[in-house]
Amino acid sequence: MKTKDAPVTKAYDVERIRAQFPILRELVHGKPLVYFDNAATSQKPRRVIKAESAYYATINANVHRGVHTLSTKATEAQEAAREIVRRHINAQHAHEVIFTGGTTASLNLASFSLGQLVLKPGDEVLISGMEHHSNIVPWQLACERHGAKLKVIPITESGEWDLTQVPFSDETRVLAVSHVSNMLGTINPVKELIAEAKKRGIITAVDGAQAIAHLNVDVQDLGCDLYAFSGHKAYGPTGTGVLYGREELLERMPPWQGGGEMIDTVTFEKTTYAKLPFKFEAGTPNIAGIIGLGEAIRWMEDYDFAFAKASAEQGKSAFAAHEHMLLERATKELLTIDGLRIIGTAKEKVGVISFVIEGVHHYDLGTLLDQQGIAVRTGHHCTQPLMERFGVSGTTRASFTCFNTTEEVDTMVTATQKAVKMLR
Amino acid sequence: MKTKDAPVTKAYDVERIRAQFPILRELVHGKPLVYFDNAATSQKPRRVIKAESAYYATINANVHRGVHTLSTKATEAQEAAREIVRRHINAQHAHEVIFTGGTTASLNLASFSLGQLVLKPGDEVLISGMEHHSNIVPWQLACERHGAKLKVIPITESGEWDLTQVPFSDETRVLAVSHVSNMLGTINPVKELIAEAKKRGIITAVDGAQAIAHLNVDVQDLGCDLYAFSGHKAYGPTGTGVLYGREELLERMPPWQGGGEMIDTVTFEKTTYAKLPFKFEAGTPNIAGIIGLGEAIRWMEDYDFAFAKASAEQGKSAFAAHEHMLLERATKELLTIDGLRIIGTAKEKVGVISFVIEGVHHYDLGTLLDQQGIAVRTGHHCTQPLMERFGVSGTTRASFTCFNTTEEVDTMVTATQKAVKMLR
Amino acid sequence: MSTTMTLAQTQQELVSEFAMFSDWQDRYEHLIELGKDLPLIAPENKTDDNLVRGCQSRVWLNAQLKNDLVHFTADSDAMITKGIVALLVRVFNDRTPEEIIGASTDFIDTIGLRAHLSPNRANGLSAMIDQMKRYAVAFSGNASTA
Amino acid sequence: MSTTMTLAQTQQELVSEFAMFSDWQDRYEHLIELGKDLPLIAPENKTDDNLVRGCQSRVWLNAQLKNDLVHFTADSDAMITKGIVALLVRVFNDRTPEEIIGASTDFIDTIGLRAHLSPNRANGLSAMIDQMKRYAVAFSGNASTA
Ligand SMILES: Cc1ncc(COP(=O)(O)O)c(C=O)c1O
Ligand SMILES: Cc1ncc(COP(=O)(O)O)c(C=O)c1O
Repeated sequence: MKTKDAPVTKAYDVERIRAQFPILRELVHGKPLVYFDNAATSQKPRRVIKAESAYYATINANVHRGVHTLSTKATEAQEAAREIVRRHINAQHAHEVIFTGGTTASLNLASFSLGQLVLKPGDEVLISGMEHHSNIVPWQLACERHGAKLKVIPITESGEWDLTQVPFSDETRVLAVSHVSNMLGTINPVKELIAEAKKRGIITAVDGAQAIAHLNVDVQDLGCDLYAFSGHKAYGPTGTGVLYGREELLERMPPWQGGGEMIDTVTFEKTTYAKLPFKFEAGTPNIAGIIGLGEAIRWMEDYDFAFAKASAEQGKSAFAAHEHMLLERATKELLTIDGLRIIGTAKEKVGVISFVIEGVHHYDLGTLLDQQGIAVRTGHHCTQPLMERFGVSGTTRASFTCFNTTEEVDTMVTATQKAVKMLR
Repeated sequence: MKTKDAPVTKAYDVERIRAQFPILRELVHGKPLVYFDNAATSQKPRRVIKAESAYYATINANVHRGVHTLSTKATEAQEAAREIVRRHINAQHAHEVIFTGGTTASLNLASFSLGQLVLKPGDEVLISGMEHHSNIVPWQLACERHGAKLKVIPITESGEWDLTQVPFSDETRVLAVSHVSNMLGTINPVKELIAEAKKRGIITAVDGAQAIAHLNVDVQDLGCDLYAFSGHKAYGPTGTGVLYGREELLERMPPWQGGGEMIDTVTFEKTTYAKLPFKFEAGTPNIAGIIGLGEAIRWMEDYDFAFAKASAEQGKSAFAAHEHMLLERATKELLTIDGLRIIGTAKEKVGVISFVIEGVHHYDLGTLLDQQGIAVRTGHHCTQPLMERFGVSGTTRASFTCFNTTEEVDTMVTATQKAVKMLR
Repeated sequence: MSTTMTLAQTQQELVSEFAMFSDWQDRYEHLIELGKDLPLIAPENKTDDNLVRGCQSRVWLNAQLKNDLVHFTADSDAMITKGIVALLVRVFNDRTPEEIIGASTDFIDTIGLRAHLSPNRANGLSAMIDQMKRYAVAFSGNASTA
Repeated sequence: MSTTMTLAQTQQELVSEFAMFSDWQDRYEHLIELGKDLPLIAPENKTDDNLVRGCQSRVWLNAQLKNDLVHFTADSDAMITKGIVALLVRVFNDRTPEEIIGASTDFIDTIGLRAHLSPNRANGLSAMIDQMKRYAVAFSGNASTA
């Protein structure tokens, strides 16, 4: 596959990237796979797949409690991954990195524990109108348990927070918002909103599920108290996730799950908890997955930064620049289709494009694109309130990653035109 | 490695089993690995490792919401694993099988949700004195939240439930006990106790973490309402687990985690939940892990039942018989060591042997066994109350699996003798 | 005309119809065409109660017992889904409850629409089949042939 | 005698001592021997406060400032752990807080006891080193040389 016309990718060798993803050799309905569902889950480079199998084939053992060599090696490998994550998101301490099963688990931990710590009847939790269900429902449940109320930042027509209408109040205890919207692609001004919240003494949690593979996330720079993301959306294994938390806050937060690993002493009368991060990591962790996640981040750093250095814009993520180029091309070309409307036209976006076409149902479009080898996501994208905001029942969403090409974008546009013709 | 003297294993080709575990080629301190820490986590046969990498290399996609081919294939593979689990534990419906991150997560789900459903001030939860912390702490936390009390079945000197002293009362709402003890090896008479509990209208939950790889678990025969286990202790991947629940009870239980996948409709005012099993599966599951778990169970069934058929005792698990033979040999030989005391001398045991040696600290012994290539577990085994019951600060535990040999048992005994000599 | 055929014959007829198409485009165009023949559900029956759960597109399905035969009407907001419903209705319509309950649905696989049968919640095909069979079960007590 | 050596010299001495042993058995026997030279903690100081957290075996560690030097006493219920504590005490004992704070502990790796340094919570070696350095930090304000 050759990218005929890609000025920005001059120093960016997309073929070299593609070669590392075994799944890209697959055919779908006899056609080469065009994978544009990266926001749902990312594909895995060979290095990540190998890191997991190598773990099982050579050092597999349960961590932290064993005296024997395998247990020591498994523990060291897992803790090395924690340090990789710490460095990647620039946390101050490795023990501020808590491993979970995914963003959803991270946000459930956060909402459960913060609920116990700070929520009282009449208090408020502030989220935004573009949140994923995983950053809505856990807070709803916490509010129900503690008699608190959910408040919502309204969304503008372009798919951005309406910063003139942020319902901060004296009762606001927690602000929980997404860094990047999975449905709109909007990159939100979290740093600014966090600064405002901090002035008011509000605890801040960020859902970084859609940011981690596309932006340089620096938790200290953002100033957030908590930051959640999933490994599987950042080239890592399924069943892995992270909740970063500021040490001082984590120390005060009560544990969520009880069990092995998270305790110091247990009697039937009273249990005391282990120190960070173990207090929040009950049970045997997803050891292989965590090691795979560490490798995924190293892979990203190796390739992303390598290209960044070779590119003109020193320091900027090469992946992000490439994805942005694909987004611009897709936006321009899709808009030539009659009756097509893009939902999410924010100024700052990652490579995510959601659209509806007059008279064409997203399920039909998704099905016919699949017949042409193209994987897009259709439906409500786990953001039903946002669907309602824009008066649609669902959209078709294409989300780009480092290995996608301009040719693939063109293929999708042509395939969409063909589908529309069949469906009208 | 040859087993010189193993009458029971006549039809049991241990070498054929060993050949399937890549890790058994590893050397530890220059000696062949003797892995006797199977109760902490099991090693993985090649088929399981390959199932995970093949998933990533060919069909990786997010499940359940995608129209495209990869998503359909990933969903089918995951749901096929659910059906494999259902059949293996003889649940009535596949939707009674809920995937979690492990036994600990399963028990936290159970205790949180049951707490909300049935626990009121003054109520009681009944556990046993040999529970793992993962089957103590979650119930303690639930009791705290709802003003209920934890009651404990005492343990006899041989490491069995004292059935004459089960503190059932009119306030007992939940019975939560382990099928097999991780520290003692005791196989508990769960079926009998469940029958008694059911007569009293008590909800029953079983911690099957140590049973699933060793017994033929039949949830309908046991009559339990809930049954929890981990994939990683049954030849499957880390980060996987199951909570089986009877349909009628699961329908009544409120959800635990909120997020994507577990909802039907979400508005900021009100959320309605999806049907089973999705109500309890918030967020992207550990798709690769679940597929690996399905393969692990199929592997177990293929080999275990194949051998069982070839063996004299038709229908009995061949793995269990082999492990029992190793247990008997280890018990006999270890007892020749001066001052050695076995903790856990129940009549019915899986292949787990815990012991203390007068004047020898378990940490020292574990370290010196490791120097000789032998992996055992030492310490409190996440059962601190049980340690107290037996007046010890920790034990050394060897736990056997299908691929261990009598020769390895002999090696451990000799190595223990050598260590004791050095330490006295 | 097709009502004079047995359920199995109708399935066979559909298999033959689809066998004529060698590429996906013709197959899906035909499916969309079929959707236009679907006996539409009366607007007043397009209620939430008649919505089939588990579809990414919305599907309404209604059934009535007429002369001991189950008569289906339906609709969908997506054209492909509508075509699939039409397929099913063509096979199941005006059959006895027993015929419907006992029917295999392997022909969907043969036709090349298996993906729509997957346990994937984006697709509602299995939910639809379940719903049709549930109607048949509900009627089987009432039908005089039962 | 060893107190006249610098901290680095003591480490070097230990490295040489252990280099003589080619097999694990001799190495561990020597470690156990070393444990017998450990300046034992006074029974009244064997308190929970002086327990080093994070060890599978129990380790008590106490420190006092004498003539601007940090004097350690300790004990453990496990012989190998006691040997390891003895190693550390031999290196760190009767040094200034600054020497202790600045000391590298690479020699443990060289000696072949790296496994005991792992982040594995069964092993308490890193916890012990942390504790010794914490004592030194606490004293560094008080020492007249500071
Ligand atoms: C913005 C956002 N938040 C949360 C989630 C939930 O992530 P996971 O399903 O990995 O728990 C997603 C994934 O779809 C997401 O896009
Ligand atoms: C009896 C028992 N219950 C629960 C657990 C916890 O399992 P996991 O750590 O996989 O969650 C274990 C594992 O050690 C166990 O042995």
